[in-house]
Amino acid sequence: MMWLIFALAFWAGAWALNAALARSRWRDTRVVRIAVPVLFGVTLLVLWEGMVRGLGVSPVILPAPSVVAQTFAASTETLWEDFRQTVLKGALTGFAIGASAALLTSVAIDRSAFLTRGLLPIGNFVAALPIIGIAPILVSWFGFDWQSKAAVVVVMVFFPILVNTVQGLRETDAMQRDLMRTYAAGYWHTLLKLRLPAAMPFIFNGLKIATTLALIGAIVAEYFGSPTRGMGFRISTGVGSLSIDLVWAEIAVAALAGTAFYSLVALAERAVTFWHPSQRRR
Amino acid sequence: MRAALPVLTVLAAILLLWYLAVAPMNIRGALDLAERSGRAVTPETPLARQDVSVWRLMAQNPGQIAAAYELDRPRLPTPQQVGGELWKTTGEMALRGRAMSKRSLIYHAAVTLRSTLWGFVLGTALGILGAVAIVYSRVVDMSLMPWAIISQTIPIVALAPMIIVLSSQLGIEGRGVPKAIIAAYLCYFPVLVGMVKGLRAPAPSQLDLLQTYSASGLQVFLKLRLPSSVPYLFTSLKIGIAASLVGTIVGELPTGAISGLGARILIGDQFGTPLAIWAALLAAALMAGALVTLLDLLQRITLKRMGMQA
Amino acid sequence: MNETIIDAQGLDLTFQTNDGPVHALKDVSLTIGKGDFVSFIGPSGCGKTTFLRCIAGLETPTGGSLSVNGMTPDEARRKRAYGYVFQAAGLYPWRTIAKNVKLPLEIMGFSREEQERRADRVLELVDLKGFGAKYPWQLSGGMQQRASIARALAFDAGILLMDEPFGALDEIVRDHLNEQLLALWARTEKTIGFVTHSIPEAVYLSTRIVVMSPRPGRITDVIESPLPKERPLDIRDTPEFLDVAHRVREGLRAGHAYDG
Amino acid sequence: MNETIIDAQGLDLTFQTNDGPVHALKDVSLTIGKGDFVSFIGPSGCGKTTFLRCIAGLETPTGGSLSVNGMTPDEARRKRAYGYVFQAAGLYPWRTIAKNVKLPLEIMGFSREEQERRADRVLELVDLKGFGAKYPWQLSGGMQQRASIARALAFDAGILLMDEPFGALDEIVRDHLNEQLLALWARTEKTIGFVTHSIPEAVYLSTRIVVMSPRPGRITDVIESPLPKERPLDIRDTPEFLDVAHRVREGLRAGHAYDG
Amino acid sequence: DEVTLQLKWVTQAQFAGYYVAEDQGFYDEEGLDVTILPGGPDIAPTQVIAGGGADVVVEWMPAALAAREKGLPLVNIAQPFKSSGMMLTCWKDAGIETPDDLKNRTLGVWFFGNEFPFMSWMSSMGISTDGKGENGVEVLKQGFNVDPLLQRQADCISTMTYNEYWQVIDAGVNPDELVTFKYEDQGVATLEDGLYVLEGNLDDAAFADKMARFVRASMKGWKYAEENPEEAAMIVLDNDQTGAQTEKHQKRMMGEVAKLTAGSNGALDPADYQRTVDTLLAGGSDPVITKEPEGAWTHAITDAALN
Ligand SMILES: Nc1ncnc2c1ncn2[C@@H]1O[C@H](COP(=O)(O)OP(=O)(O)OP(=O)(O)O)[C@@H](O)[C@H]1O
Ligand SMILES: Nc1ncnc2c1ncn2[C@@H]1O[C@H](COP(=O)(O)OP(=O)(O)OP(=O)(O)O)[C@@H](O)[C@H]1O
Ligand SMILES: Cc1ncc(C[n+]2csc(CCO)c2C)c(N)n1
Ligand SMILES: [Mg+2]
Ligand SMILES: [Mg+2]
Repeated sequence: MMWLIFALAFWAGAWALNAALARSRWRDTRVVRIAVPVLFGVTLLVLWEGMVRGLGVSPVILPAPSVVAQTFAASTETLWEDFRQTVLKGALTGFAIGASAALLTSVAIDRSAFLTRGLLPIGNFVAALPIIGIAPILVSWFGFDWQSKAAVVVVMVFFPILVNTVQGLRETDAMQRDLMRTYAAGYWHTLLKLRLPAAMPFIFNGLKIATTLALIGAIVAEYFGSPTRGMGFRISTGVGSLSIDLVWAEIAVAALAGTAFYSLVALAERAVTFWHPSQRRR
Repeated sequence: MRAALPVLTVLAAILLLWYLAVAPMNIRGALDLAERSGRAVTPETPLARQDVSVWRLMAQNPGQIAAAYELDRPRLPTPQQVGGELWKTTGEMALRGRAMSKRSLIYHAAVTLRSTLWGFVLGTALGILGAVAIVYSRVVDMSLMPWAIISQTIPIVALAPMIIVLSSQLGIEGRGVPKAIIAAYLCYFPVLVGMVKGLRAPAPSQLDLLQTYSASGLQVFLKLRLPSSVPYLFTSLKIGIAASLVGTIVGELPTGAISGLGARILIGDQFGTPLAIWAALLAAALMAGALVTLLDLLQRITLKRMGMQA
Repeated sequence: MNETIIDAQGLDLTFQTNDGPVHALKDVSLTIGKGDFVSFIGPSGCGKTTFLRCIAGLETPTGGSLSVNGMTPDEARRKRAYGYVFQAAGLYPWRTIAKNVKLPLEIMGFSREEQERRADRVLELVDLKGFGAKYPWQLSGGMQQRASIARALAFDAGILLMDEPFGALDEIVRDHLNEQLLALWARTEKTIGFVTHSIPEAVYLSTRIVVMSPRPGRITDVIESPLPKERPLDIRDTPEFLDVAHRVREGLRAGHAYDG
Repeated sequence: MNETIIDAQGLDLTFQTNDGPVHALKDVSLTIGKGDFVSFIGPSGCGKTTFLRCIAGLETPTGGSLSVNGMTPDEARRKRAYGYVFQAAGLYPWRTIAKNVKLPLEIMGFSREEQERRADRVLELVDLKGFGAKYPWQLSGGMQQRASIARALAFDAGILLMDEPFGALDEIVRDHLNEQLLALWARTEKTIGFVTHSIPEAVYLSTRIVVMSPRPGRITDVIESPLPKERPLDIRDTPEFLDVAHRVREGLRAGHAYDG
Repeated sequence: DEVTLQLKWVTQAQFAGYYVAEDQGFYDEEGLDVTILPGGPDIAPTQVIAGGGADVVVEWMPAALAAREKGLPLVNIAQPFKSSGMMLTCWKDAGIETPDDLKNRTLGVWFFGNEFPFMSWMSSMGISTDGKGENGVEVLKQGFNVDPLLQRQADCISTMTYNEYWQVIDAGVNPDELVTFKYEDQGVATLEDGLYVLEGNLDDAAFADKMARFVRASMKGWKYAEENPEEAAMIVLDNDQTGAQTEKHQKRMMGEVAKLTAGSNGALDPADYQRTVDTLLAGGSDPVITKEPEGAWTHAITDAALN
């Protein structure tokens, strides 16, 4: 009970502090911008810890964050092995292949207005499909190791990136294209100097969507068969053998990896599209 | 309509490629079968065939290529086979008045649809409420927004089994609820982002205008922020419903759902009946298409009614 | 001079921005009487908009005193003392023209019939009778801007504040709207504050022209117009007109070193 | 008259749109000689932009004949015979000002040093020395527009086509740029086609003013300016200037019934 | 009285006894209202019962004992399955004849708590599962189908005598192309499909009585199913919500399952229990359980049920 009360009190306090920070003079400083969400996250953890302890929740149902942290620290080797298998080999390889394929395809079909008009609606349609369902098929085609996971990721990330890129390549306004015509610029000049740079915000939009898809794809595919390592493997066997703390440790790794991956892409976006109004700080 | 011809052409090309891929994909299976039924194939044993490329196999056994298009358990079924299976489990059953039998994909689609819609409603409600909170409160904006993004990097499949257990712990019966929760988890994010954008869409001068009337906060919301967010809302609803369907199907894969399209995919996998997987996938695709099209239609009608050109 | 409506004394306003403070208004003193038509002219960034927004209670001065109808600007705003017209028409695309005009009336809680009556009246006033059921995008830019003026007139405030209302329109449409605005002003006897970039427009419309200059934003000249209240468009070719225009241009030139 | 640079005879252009054909240009005939500064003025939709685009080879007339430097407009475009300045500056936001100016030079394959040299020169010409490393959004609207003029000047085409280049700027900045443009024209002796909505601007700048009118777009008047080549800003208060301005206004008024 | 039963896997003849008892009204006769929850690939019965989602679960003993060591006090109250149906099915043409030939091969294994018998077997033979080698095997986490064998991604896969084996046969493979190693024959059989409840609940006399009636009715169902396999299979089919099961397959499965339940009256044979525990303890460096469990089973319920 003490725990519960403490957690609730902590929550109230942290929220009040956050509210004060958000109203304060320093609210636009980098420190506060980071501190506020971090404090919020910490509050969630404390609340979770307090609930689990206060209500005496069984650890095979929901372990406390402190327990998860211990397990995390104790099983770094396993976690690293799984991370390499699922994220580095499965997700990243698939992402790289899928993204390059999508970029090349968009540039290729972009030359033909006919193809673009035909492929864009289909691409949009496919991007909205639950593609994840093909995981069992691809596992049976490409085997149990990371190749099949990468294949799932390739298919999943391909269409969002394709659609966004094609859209982006068409996004230059008429005046900018006319300007190139007044210089009698050829296809490649127009592509490299105008259309690709102008498409970058769109391309990155696609890439950002794809990052989260990549991780989900790689993990789900492991449910349909895998070697005896990988995050999906560990999560599913962990649930089966009631090592729920290890499962949460894997989830933490997934969230960290996903966030890091996303941030990396977002950072690259900032560097490449610094000029876009949405990226400019006033 | 201008897009009809190109789309059809591209579709035809895809179908053609699909047909062409069937032979190399299935030739091994066809040869195994032929060998068992005593016909002569080269090389003679499966083990020996293992190291020969499919192209060689096709060249050496031209007579068996046709068989690759008629396997019971193909690695890659022909479009016809998939269509046939889909018809057998939907139209044909409906004609026999057994549309809602458990063997009918219509029944399973309905199960999936129900969870999808519940998840969609739940996720949309959450997304809109969250967006309102974010737009109106700086603290919520600063503390919630980063976590909303991080929440999407967590692979929900991992949470699926736990969601079942936790929801049964909380006294929620029925397997539909966890699925709907997962669906809502995926659906709320695009709605949240779209609505935040939409509610912030009014230009400062538009807000100032209402200030000059000394309008109340509620009036500003109802007369300006809400209407100007409608186009954004629909755009994100279309993404949201697709995400919701993905969530439901993902939820049906490992949460031991026993009915629904995701469960059909899983069961098709467990029993090694690829046709069932493909048919369920096709049904899911059709459903996604129908749902998004429906929302698109709704968007056109609403925007037209509101006087904003679609 | 007539009864004082707006009275600014030693007004100061400094914005705090990421790049340091911006001194948008410095020691601005001005009184505007009832029924005056006062134009504000000056290069970009000289604080015309900021001053108008101060009067409207949308911006709070950091120094000096300002009263509107004898109240603070914020009280005046709450009392709905003025109508404000922005540079872009800013009509809501999801409302018909009539519904746009009724927007302030809805907010201020007028009865339905009263809304109807007033919308009809002001739409007629700006020559838009019969367009009430149209949506904004079905109208030309000039018509949209007139609708936005109708919206500001609908609730019959004594003061009309206009921030470059015709800036986005072409010269010919502009001429026409200027003529109409002048007629409207003559008929209603409103007090008008009007921001513009155009010298002929300022001279043609105003009883007084306030010339401002930037960095920091301040008033450099106030020119009383000797023109009669009746002003056909042709007046712009008369020597009196040209003389005033010349003085305004001189004022502008004196007020700042060019660095656009 | 000098050597003919642009020669249009009986030009016709009809756009096919969803709402049926739009007759944008009808029987337009005009010759422009070397070193002329020709302004096009007329209400919105009268075909000013369309005519300029025809000259630039960006639009293909549906009738009549048009030659530029004795070639078809398309040939002239491929030979990079002209620089074109659009209404919006249209600088690429991902390039610095200097890189923007070098864009046509890169495409035309100039050497790196030559690019450097020319960029420096034209940036100086438009008073933007020292701003080469800035990005467009870090500059004011007037500076951006000057950069876009520099970009059009960089490759030294004999013809400069400008479509309302100063339309988005305020009158004061505009005055200044007009002055600079005039000086530039005097120095370089380019042939200039200039679209504007502003009567004073047209009169101040041009050797010839082409008045157009819409539906269908056609030329209704061509006014030769008696003003000398040397034109201080003050010239706008002289009777000669006002006389030309008056003629232009009359031409405009005659050309169309108001319906904004 | 209400009873919720969590199955280990999807609705199939493996659980015929329970469906028959429900269908034939045996549960009603005992005054029970039984809800049967089908399982699935990621349903861990142990976790479901821990979360309060079921009163009693069907589980394999290795998983149950492992959970017990993890702090979830599961107790076996009845054991309808006498023998194990688990086996390893291999291609003969791959050159596999004896268990020793398994070395340096790729083997498909079920995880999710079903890997324990395999792990024990391998460690009892001194084979490492960390990868191919002189004395090691490559282990794949096998999915839910037999494709890895058919497509030769694995040399052997795990199968149940009553289910996956027949899927291989249905795919057109001749039984004489295959070699099978039954865990029973290898002496490493562990008990499958027992009924487990939470230890704490048994202290409640009402609950114990409810379970006794449940077990009595369930065993009646099992015996009925053994005697009327065709009818039992049809009952299972009626209860299948996936609509994916076929009559032919379920009838055949019922026949095979009957062989495993034969010889059990529901009471756990302590000797079988001991053999299972010994197998699990013998797990070499990484045994499934580390110490002899205590109180992991009881005859109290079956005694009450069968007398
Ligand atoms: N909200 C604000 N925050 C910071 N600085 C501001 C703000 N509003 C205006 N400024 C600055 O104050 C100065 C005066 O701006 P203001 O908009 O009043 O000029 P203006 O005369 O209306 O110019 P324009 O003719 O371009 O409309 C400018 O330097 C401007 O950048
Ligand atoms: N690409 C096009 N397709 C169809 N109609 C066009 C196109 N371009 C211009 N028009 C039409 O041709 C007519 C002339 O247009 P144009 O842009 O040349 O006018 P303008 O004189 O430049 O007007 P503004 O002053 O508004 O720029 C207008 O009615 C316009 O709607
Ligand atoms: C992920 C997963 N893989 C395999 C099994 C194994 N399993 C246990 S009982 C049973 C029935 C036999 O048909 C099977 C296949 C499982 N439960 N979960
Ligand atoms: Mg302003
Ligand atoms: Mg134009």
